[in-house]
Formats: sequence, C-alpha cells, structure tokens
Amino acid sequence: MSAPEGATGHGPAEAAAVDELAFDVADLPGGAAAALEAVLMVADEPVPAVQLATVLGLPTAEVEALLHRLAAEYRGEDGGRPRGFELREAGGGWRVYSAPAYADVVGRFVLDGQAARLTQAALETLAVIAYRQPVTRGQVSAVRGVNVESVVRTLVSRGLVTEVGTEPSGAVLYGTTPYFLERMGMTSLDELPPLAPYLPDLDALEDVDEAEGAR
Amino acid sequence: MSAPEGATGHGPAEAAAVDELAFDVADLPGGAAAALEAVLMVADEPVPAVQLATVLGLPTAEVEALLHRLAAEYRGEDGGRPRGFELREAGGGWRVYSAPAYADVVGRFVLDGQAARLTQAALETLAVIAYRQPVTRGQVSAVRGVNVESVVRTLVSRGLVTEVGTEPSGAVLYGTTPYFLERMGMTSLDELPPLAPYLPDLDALEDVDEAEGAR
Amino acid sequence: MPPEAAAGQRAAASGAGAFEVHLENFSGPFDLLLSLITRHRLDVTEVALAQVTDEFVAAVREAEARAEPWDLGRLSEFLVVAATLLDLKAARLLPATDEDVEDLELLEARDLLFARLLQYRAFKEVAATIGARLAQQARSVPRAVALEPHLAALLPELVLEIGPGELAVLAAHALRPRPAPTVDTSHLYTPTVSVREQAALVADRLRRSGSGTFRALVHDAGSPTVVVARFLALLELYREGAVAFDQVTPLGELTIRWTGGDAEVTVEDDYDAEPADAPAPEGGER
Repeated sequence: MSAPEGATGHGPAEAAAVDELAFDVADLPGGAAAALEAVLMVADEPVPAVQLATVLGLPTAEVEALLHRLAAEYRGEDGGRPRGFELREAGGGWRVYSAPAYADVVGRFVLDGQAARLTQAALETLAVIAYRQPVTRGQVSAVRGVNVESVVRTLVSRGLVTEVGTEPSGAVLYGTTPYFLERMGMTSLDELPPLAPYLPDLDALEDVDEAEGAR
Repeated sequence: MSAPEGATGHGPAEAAAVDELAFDVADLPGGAAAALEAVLMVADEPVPAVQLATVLGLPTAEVEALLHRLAAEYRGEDGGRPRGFELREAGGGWRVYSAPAYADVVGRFVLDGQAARLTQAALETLAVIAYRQPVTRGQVSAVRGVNVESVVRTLVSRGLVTEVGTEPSGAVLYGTTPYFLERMGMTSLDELPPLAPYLPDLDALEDVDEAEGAR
Repeated sequence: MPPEAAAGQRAAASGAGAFEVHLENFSGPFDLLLSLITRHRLDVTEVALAQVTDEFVAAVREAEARAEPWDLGRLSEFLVVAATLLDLKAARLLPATDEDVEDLELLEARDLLFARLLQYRAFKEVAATIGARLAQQARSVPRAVALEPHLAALLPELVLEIGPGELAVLAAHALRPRPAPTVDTSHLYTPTVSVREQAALVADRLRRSGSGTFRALVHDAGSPTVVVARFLALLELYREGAVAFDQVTPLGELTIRWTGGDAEVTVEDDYDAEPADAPAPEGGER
C-alpha cells in the first residue's frame, strides 16, 4: 500500500484503534456497495483493493468483486443508464473518473490544463525510460542521440518519472511512477505494448546496448 | 427533453459555428443527466446551476430540474439503492459529497495512513508556497523538481494552504491561510524571515523566477 | 484518436504521406523495405538504391509542386537512413580480403549504427502509441476533491515542528538556483576540425608526393570527422583546380593527383565559419 505523499506512517496506537470496527457495512442503508462508493468519493489517488477491504472490514476478494460490479454498473451493463463517471483500476488502485464519452463537456468545465500534452522529445524519452527502466540519463541519451537532461527533468516534475536508485558509478537511475501507470490507464508495466514488433532483431540490439555500456 | 436551440438540421461544423458547442448532450450515451454527472464528479467546489447550464449548452431551468432529479436518484428515491454519494446544493452551487450515512467508514479511510506530522516533501512545498504566493502547483513543481499535486492537496486539507485565485490560463493559485500564520506564531506574512541570508545570490534567484515564468 | 491494435498504430504512424518505393523486387513503403533488409528477407545488394533515391527525389519534388513540402525532419531521416543503407551496401559489395581486419571492424560499426537507427525508430513508433494512449486516457478526468470540513476535522491535530526560521531554510534550499540546463552537443560535434587546416595539410602532402590514394591520405586521421574534413578539403581543392581525381571502377580506389603547381592554395572556409553572431542559447527555458 502506498501511503499518501504528504503523510508518514501512523503509530501502533492509532492502528489498534482503527482495528476496532464500530459498524458492519451490511447494516448500512446502501450496503457494502454504497460504503465503497462513499470512500471512493473522498479518495484523491488510486486506492488499492486491500486498503479498501481493511477500511470496510471485508475480505479483499469480496471487495474486488464489488469493485468490478460497481464498475460494470456505472458503464450501464446492469441495464441502467450509463453513468457520467466510471470506476477504473489503474496505477495500483481504484479511482473514480469522469467517463470518456463526456470528455468534451468536462473539458469545457476543467480549465486547468492538467493534461498538457508532452512534446515529441518528451514522449520518446518517456518511452525509452518506460521500456528500459531502471535506466540512466546517459543510456537514454545513447538511444535518442541527443542530450535528454532537461527533458528528463520535465518528466520528473510532471510526476511521470522518478529517481529509482543509483548505479555503482554514481549515475542516477530513472523509472516510471505509479502516476505514469494511472495516466496510461494501466495497472502494471506488463501492460505496455510489446516492443518486439517494432524491433527488427533483438540480438543486434543487445550488441548495441553493450556497445553503449562500454562508452 | 427539448433539443437545444440551433442544434437541429445542422452538420457538426455548422453547429459548432453557431453556438461554439462541439456536442449536443442529448446525443451522448447517457444523455444530459450523464453529462451533468461527469462534470459534477470532477468538480472540486460547488458549481452554480447557471455555470453548469453554460457548460452543457442547456437552459438553466432544465439543468436545475435535472440536478434535483439526480439528487433524489442518489438518495434512492427512484426505487434504486441509496448511493454512497449525494448531490447537495450548498455554498451557492452543487457538489457531490460522500453520503453522511457512511461517515464512519469514510472516517476510517481518511485516518488510515494519515499522520500528525508533515513529510519533508510537504514541509518544503509549504515553504515554497509561503515565500512565493500566490503560486500555481506547476510553479511549485518546477521549483521542487517533483510533482506536488497530492502534497498540495494534503496541505489544503490540513488548512495550511488554500486556493487564492486563478491565473488567466485557468491554473489555480495557492497561498497560505490565517491558520498557517497562527501555527507559525506570526501575525502577518511580513514576519517571514528574509531569504537573503540563506541564499548565495539574490540576482540569481530572480533569474530563477523568470525562467519559471517562461515555462 | 481511437484505440487500435499495435499493428494498426504502426501502420498509421508510417501511413499518411509515407514514402513508397517501387523496385523490381520490392514495392511498398520505405520503412518496410528497411525492415525486410534487417530481417535478411531481402539482400541489401539486390536493392537498386539509385532507383530508391530517384523515387525519393521525385516524391519530394512532387510534394513541393503541391506546395506542401516535406518537413526537414522527414528529409533528414531519409537521408540518414539512405546513407546508412548505401554504406551497408557498399561494404557488402566490396570483396573481403585477408588484410581487411580493419574493414571488418568498420563493417561491424556500420551494422551497429544501422541497428541503433532501427532501435531509435522502434522507440519513436512506440512513443507515438504511448502518446495516443495518454491522449485517449486524458479524456477521463480523475476525481480529486478537497476533504469535506467534517472529514478534515477528523484528522489528528497537526504537529508542526518548525518555526519561521526553519521555514526560511527550507524555502532557500528549494529556491536555490540550479545550474541552468544546457544542451550538451559534444557527442554530436567532436572537437572542431577545420577544413581549411586539413586542406593545408593535404595540399602540402600532395604537393610533395605528386599523387596519392585517398586511403593513404586519411590513414592517420584520428576520427571519422577528420576523414570527412579531408574529403571536404579535397572537394574544395578540386574546385580551386589544385587536384584531379582518378577512380578506375565505381567504389574502387580513389587516387588524387596534385595539379596546383607551387603557388599557395587556400580554400574558402564555408565549413569552418564560426556562428559568432548567433544569439547565445537561452538555457532550456522554453
């Protein structure tokens, strides 16, 4: 579980207090589904099913089933009308989004350009980091053939890329963030489209990597 | 439902030219109700019905009727189950809130992982906002070199920072609150210690400001 | 942009306005030709590169005639790839001899360059699909609202362990100017080689020996840049009428004869001009 960035972990006393349940979600008017909805309403980042299960006092499997049912319901798959919002699993948890069908309407409302487009250079750098992580700036430069320092800095300040370690040489290693996955609508890096179809010959590329490493 | 003026018998291009709307909410899968939900779900503060009507391209009276119908639907008055969220009119507008019936569960979630202390990241962000206010999240991100979205939200929910306006671009400007002054033992922002003794070169600092402004 | 299978995206990426070639043994987009050659389904030596170039030039002319000229990026991309192909083909056509250990290394370097080009192209294409996916996903806006006051009131009282002084230190630390970002081009432009200087050197050698092969002239060149500079210097000397070229067969040994007499010859410095009046770069602000 990823704790919110603005807060540190809590002490054992608080955790103990939290474990005593003052309620049973089944007794609530809308049942567990409504309780889940209520929690999702105040979440400001993807919430893992495990965390939701802890909060609701229900088994994780049950909460996961409930989440999938809610998501389907919002899409109108239970016979009701499709909702203007949807529940999606991305970036390591579940979160409520406006439905894409209403992007034009929402776009008129949300003026804050929260999803400013990335430049071609930034996209290419992001692609190399996504597929090659953990990777140094030097290695990304070698693929792109240009210096990527300021582009990497932009990606970091956009929250898409972060430092994930250092090489023995001292060079900083970069990788993508959970926020990147969320923005891609993915739950794991495994969902990235395979690179192989775009590549002619993997053996040749390994040689390239080695040659780069030797520089 | 009556079609909005200027929407009948026009091709998309003509319609856009007539009322600058690239869509007709009646054509969307969930209709006007879903479009309204989409906007409300991502609205951070109460939105006046008039503004919603403008965004949707519908008469205000129709939007108001729709808002009351949605609010009743969420309460379960149309025969469906009560939702975990509700639509309320307050503070001069409409906003979606978690439903009070589930306050215990939601409270557990809010406390889960929260702590009494601010992280280093939150403290640094607070310092930058204090000295640079009014400032956008993007400008703070540029200074700190990391994405500060969730940190700023923590500071807002802790009452230390608040929205103080918007830039012409639509980006929200943040500043510190009277509660912040109180907690710092100050009566005015003028009492913030000057930065000069801590900085190697003030001219260079101004350069930084300009460089940020140009981004 | 609608979501599509990877193959579809790929076709789209190279689709609109893609340059097509029509050869005896191949017909289709230039990109595909490249892929086939790298996968060894097409022998690079059997591809009529001259014809590819002709068609390319024709395509560019046609685009210009329609007043929608190709952008510099597409042109230079073709040039780089075509040059590498040509290089590759030239290397394969040359008979392999025992003494050509260096050439073998050269050949491997070429293959490496080609592989790197294709690798870059792969990332470019996959970057396009990532961009499309980000744009498509951005049609959903996440709900991110401030805590309602009655919920915020539940939070434990904040322990704020810093005072104004500590706050100032934190602010100063965060606001401290960082070194302005610069674009390092040292990997693109290795230490400047002056064509004029190389011309003087080449002229001096040829004046003394009367003639020599290009291979001998660049034998002591430390880097490809110096080789290029000497070649450009020879072209300049040819323009001045100071040298003449002999090449018995295409791609064969190039012999250069000195025809310039004893007079001092200096070449124009078209290549060496310093961009002295160019504005200083503004350090990554935009």
